[in-house]
Amino acid sequence: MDLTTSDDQQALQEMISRFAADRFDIDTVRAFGEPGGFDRAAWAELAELGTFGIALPEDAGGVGLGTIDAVLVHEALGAGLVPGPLVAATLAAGLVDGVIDGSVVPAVLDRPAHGPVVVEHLRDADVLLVVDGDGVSKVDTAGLAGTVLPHPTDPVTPVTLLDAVPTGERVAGPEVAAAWRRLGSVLASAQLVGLSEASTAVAVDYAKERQQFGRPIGSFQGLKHLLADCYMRTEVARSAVWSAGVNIDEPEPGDIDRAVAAARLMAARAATENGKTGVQVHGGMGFTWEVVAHLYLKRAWVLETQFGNPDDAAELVALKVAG
Amino acid sequence: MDLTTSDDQQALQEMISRFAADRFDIDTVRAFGEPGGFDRAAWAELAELGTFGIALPEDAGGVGLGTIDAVLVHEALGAGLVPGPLVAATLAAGLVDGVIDGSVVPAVLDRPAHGPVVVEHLRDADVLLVVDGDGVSKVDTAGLAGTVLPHPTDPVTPVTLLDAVPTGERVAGPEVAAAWRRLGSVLASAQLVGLSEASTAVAVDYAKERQQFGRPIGSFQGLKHLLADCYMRTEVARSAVWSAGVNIDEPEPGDIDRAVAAARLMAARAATENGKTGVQVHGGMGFTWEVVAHLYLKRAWVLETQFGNPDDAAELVALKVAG
Amino acid sequence: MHLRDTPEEATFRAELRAWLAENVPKLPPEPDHTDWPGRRAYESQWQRLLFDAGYAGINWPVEGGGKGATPGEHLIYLEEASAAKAPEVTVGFVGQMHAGPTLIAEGTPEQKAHHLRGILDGSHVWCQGFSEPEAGSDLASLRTRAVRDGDHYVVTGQKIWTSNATVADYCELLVRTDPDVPKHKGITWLIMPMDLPGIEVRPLVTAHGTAEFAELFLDEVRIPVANRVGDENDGWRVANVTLSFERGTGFVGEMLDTTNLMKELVAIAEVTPKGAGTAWDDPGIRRELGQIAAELDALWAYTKRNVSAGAKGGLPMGSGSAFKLSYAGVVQRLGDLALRILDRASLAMDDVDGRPTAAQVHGRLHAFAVSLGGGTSQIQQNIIAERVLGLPRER
Amino acid sequence: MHLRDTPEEATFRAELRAWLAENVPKLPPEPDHTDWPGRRAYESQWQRLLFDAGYAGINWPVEGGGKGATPGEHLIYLEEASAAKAPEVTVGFVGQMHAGPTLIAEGTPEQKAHHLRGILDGSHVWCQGFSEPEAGSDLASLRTRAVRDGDHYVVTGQKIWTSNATVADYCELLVRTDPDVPKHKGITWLIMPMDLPGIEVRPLVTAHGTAEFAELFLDEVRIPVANRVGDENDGWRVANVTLSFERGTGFVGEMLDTTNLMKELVAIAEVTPKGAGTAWDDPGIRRELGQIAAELDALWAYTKRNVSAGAKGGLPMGSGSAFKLSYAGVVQRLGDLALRILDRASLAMDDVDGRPTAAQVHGRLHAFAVSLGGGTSQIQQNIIAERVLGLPRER
Repeated sequence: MDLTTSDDQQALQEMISRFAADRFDIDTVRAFGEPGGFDRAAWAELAELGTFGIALPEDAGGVGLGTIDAVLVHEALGAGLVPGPLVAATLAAGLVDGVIDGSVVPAVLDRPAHGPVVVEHLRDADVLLVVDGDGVSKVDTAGLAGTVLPHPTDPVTPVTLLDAVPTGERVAGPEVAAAWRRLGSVLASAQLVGLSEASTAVAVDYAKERQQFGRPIGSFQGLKHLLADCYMRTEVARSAVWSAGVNIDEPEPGDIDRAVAAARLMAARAATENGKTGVQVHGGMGFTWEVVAHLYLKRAWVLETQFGNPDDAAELVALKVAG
Repeated sequence: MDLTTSDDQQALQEMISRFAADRFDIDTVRAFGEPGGFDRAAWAELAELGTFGIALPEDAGGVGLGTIDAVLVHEALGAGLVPGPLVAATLAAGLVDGVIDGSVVPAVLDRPAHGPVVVEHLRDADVLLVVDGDGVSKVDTAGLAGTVLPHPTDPVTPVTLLDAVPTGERVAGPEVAAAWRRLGSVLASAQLVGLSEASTAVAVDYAKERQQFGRPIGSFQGLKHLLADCYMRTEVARSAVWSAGVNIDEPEPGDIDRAVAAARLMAARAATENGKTGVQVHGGMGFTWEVVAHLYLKRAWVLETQFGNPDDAAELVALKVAG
Repeated sequence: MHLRDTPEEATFRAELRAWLAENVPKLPPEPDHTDWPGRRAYESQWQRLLFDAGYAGINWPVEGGGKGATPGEHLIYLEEASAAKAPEVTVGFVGQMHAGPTLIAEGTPEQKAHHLRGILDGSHVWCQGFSEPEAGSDLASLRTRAVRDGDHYVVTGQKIWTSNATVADYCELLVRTDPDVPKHKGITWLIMPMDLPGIEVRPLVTAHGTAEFAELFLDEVRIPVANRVGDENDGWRVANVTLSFERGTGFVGEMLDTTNLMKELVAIAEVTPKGAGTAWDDPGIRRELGQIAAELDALWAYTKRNVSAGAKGGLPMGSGSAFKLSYAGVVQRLGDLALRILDRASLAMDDVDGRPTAAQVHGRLHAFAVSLGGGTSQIQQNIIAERVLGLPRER
Repeated sequence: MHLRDTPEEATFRAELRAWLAENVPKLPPEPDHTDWPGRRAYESQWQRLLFDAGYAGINWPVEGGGKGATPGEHLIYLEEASAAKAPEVTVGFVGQMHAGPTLIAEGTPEQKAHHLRGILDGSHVWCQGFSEPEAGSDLASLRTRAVRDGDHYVVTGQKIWTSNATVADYCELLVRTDPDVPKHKGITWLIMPMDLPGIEVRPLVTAHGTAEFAELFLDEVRIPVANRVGDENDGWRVANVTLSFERGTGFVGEMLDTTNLMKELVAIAEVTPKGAGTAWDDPGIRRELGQIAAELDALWAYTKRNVSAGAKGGLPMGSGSAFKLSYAGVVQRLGDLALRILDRASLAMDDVDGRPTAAQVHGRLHAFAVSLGGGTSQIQQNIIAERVLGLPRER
């Protein structure tokens, strides 16, 4: 048993973080949300780092690492607010040509049991993968009729509304689909952990600098305790998400579905609550478009329903406990 | 519209508070919980103030005031941690001879739809009133077989477990029973408001005196914010409870059942959360039997299920909103 | 205590209800939320109708040209106006709720004569220049400087969170006239005509993505000394005179909006699939909606307590802070619950699936406007802890 | 990263499991919770079995007489011992987890020779005399005075929250030897034999209504200077050496208890009527149980992170505080949920209706032991804010 990162894993996270900071500064991130703003060159550079093939075998063009390494990468991507269909690309990299090198941009739709059919990043995608209990289907986006919604909740996550779940070409069976759902959920949860940590870091920096009543606001215990809770939530969520990632690589020690669901619950709580605290700590400025605090929260709101929402996750864990 | 207390009402509350402080000091309160500790003389003195007949007509031996005045009295009784079947006595005062002057001590049982039959204060009661949809029944406690539970949650509220709901003599019909359920719920909620306020006051006093790290702990914003939330919860709950009390006196302006349920929700939240904060503010000492903080919380835990629990209240309010 | 109307209140309510039923339908369709010129025209038209009917300045004293209604009548007015779907006061808010009452209390006869009638009949629109980016919650640490030059103040600085600025005629402005005394003691209250040279208005985009507010950049704006309200360096007191006009009704419009949002969420829950049934079939969801509705009911009751206390001689210390703290919590919980009911329909602030979902997602963001605006929740907690509970001040 | 056992860990687990299966059944029935002499006898018997099998001092270094297990093996030990329902360490806790490791690090050869073996084989029981009523969270402000008199310290003062005091042979005692220096610098660590004259032990009744702890009243207790561990006035450092032996396993027993309580609550919910079905049929209740279970799962994972980090060179700063903060929240939410499921069965801390309800009501009170004991949740928040996040200290 060892649930700590190796030196290699730390280096991997640092590489992604550095790349995100250099190539995806906040203006670049915001620009991705604009119509036509998806920067394929930047996306290809991200792919070149091995981002999407991190857990694929080397003979499939991947890096040959484990699910847990993909988890660590997505944690760093989340912290960097990196835009685009990151989860979809990681899932599709082994199945759809061109995704692994960034030349083909995928979107993914987890067929909803009911309710509206909304797909993230479909606006910018070349191909749509539909996942359901029967398998994975590939749909060419060229022929798809849908409405790009004008006011996405996260301005950097464009959302398309489809009239119905489109049918496409079956490209994988139910085992792959089940694996995608688990992996997709864990990777989105990993991004949520990254968001939790980053929004706290931004708030902490602000709290150290911002002076009110003649002292930095971070010296007031009221804010200190809010921020300490943020740290706690991040670390608890990280533990759950790492554990779920390792559990996918090593199925023996536990129930994977329970681990994936617990990870989603903890990660969604951390990212949304820390996101709110981040805005609150910034005071009025946190409510402005210009200050970045709201972007962490909005990204969290969007990711928490990707491949399973917290309510369904809580139900699943409860049923597993009752056996 | 006037939702403030009159001078007379303030005087009424002050009279009860003063009596509680003089006659029911903390040792007397604790003693009531001991077997045989129910002090009938003190109970009769409480009755002499008009406590139980406050809202009964003068020609029935009452004080002739309104439900809202009974609410104010029970708020003060709750704040004073006054022991005994206060709600039962106020309900039964107009129906059972001797209750109004304290010579007969009643207990009341709201027939549960299911689950165990537990009755507060039955150990010390002369008569048991059973309330259900059909009416009110009177049961002589002399012939009742039941177990006095050895470890009541609130040490000052003895609890008896009965094998079944006993049958007795029908003494009132369904309208009276419905009125008792509403009034019983509001009076218990009023006591919860009193507990909310009193446990906060005790914690505030402690926070002003207790020194840690060279300053009073009440100067730390962490505790300040916890205590400010207590004040907020008390005032919001008081508003709901007063409104429900007036609504019983003046049925026109609103839905009484909704008002009673909203009052229970807010009062239970205030008393339990403030009770917890009260213990927490006292630090380790709050966890000792000797310090009074835990008694407010335990009384709140016991009262919040009297004539309706918060979950059922929330359900009722929701159904009323949906119409 | 009473919840029912007094005979006078009942009469007031009946007459008002009849008048609203006759006059609200006369209005054109409401303009878009962010169409400020449209809003100004729309509200001014309504304000003129109110003025002609004697309902303008409902809570202003009669000697100021108002109706002089009791706080109870004011609350009835707000309830009935909302029920009749009369226009909410947005463009007119600063003038009617802050600037006008301040001028009545502290203005010169000339100032009153020039300004009060215009606010009442809807022809003058005001904005507020109190907040500054650097000051934040520490409002009194404002830095906008005013230097006396003959019979003018020359004002330079920056203001933020100024709503209506693009369509306002006047601004109630707080400036620093003496930087060498403790911060509360060197502030002056000025009337700034918005057409003076040196005023730049920049829209301020909020987290909603729309320009609800503006920033004011003031560069050597010359304001006549005759526009000063109260004495030089006495502006902090003057600004707080305004606040004392608040009689417990400040959040009524807000709360009505939230109550409507809650009811709409119930309707959405009733048709949104969840598990084997609808979200409304889920008792956990129902209970959470019930808890929110109960707290809104309680806050209505708290409003009535405060309004009647205000009528008797003043709001209890801390009641505004406690109200706001509770209300901020309700709005946030409502927003969180809305997300869970909407599930994937929450990914956009657009109506999806034929249901009014956009307003729910907006509501989640609006929760911050409540917990941050007008003093953060943390500031409210400090006020309660120190001024009501008497806990020692932070060192 | 790995969750599966290494080959060495697998071997360790298999051997331990077999040994536990053989030996746990040898024990007599467990004595009552508050029967301290009974507990002492029972645990000493078990500790002797462990000692003879080489499992005593599982986490102690080999040179101290311990097993020298890795933190991973220690965690396996705790997991397997719990699964086998082996006795929990209560009476032996202070000796095994605090006093023993401190003596290994800081004791003289004579002290080690006299004490370590007795702790390991269960014949010596220790208690802790650190906390004082006036000091509270500010542990270092302790006032118990020790005055040097020849080759003795004469100790007078009062200690609180001392568990096992009625059955202990020795007490690890912190005393003030220099009142004239900053508070951390005048403290000394002493071994106090509990049979010395001048020691009075008074049971301390908690909110549970039982005497889990005691208070120590010390009146001119003469403790030989030879019983000093470390230098005079260096006791604060010595006490913290003890704490650094904590390798992330401190809450494992606690957490196992809470996990069992959660599972029992699920079983209670399955047979408790609520609405039209059982409490378990209510999806809102199920979700809340699922959230609690998920957080306990996460805290298990956090424990594994910390234990493996500890094995690599030390727990990350703040991890203990974050763990405790989260855990305190879970325990409190579990208690609150239990009340809602029990409804009127929560009125007594006795089993009602043939269900194990008493433990649930006790659990609600126990939540305070977690949020108050060993540094309140507020203290943990300060530690995280200042030492991990680097926020400025309170002035």
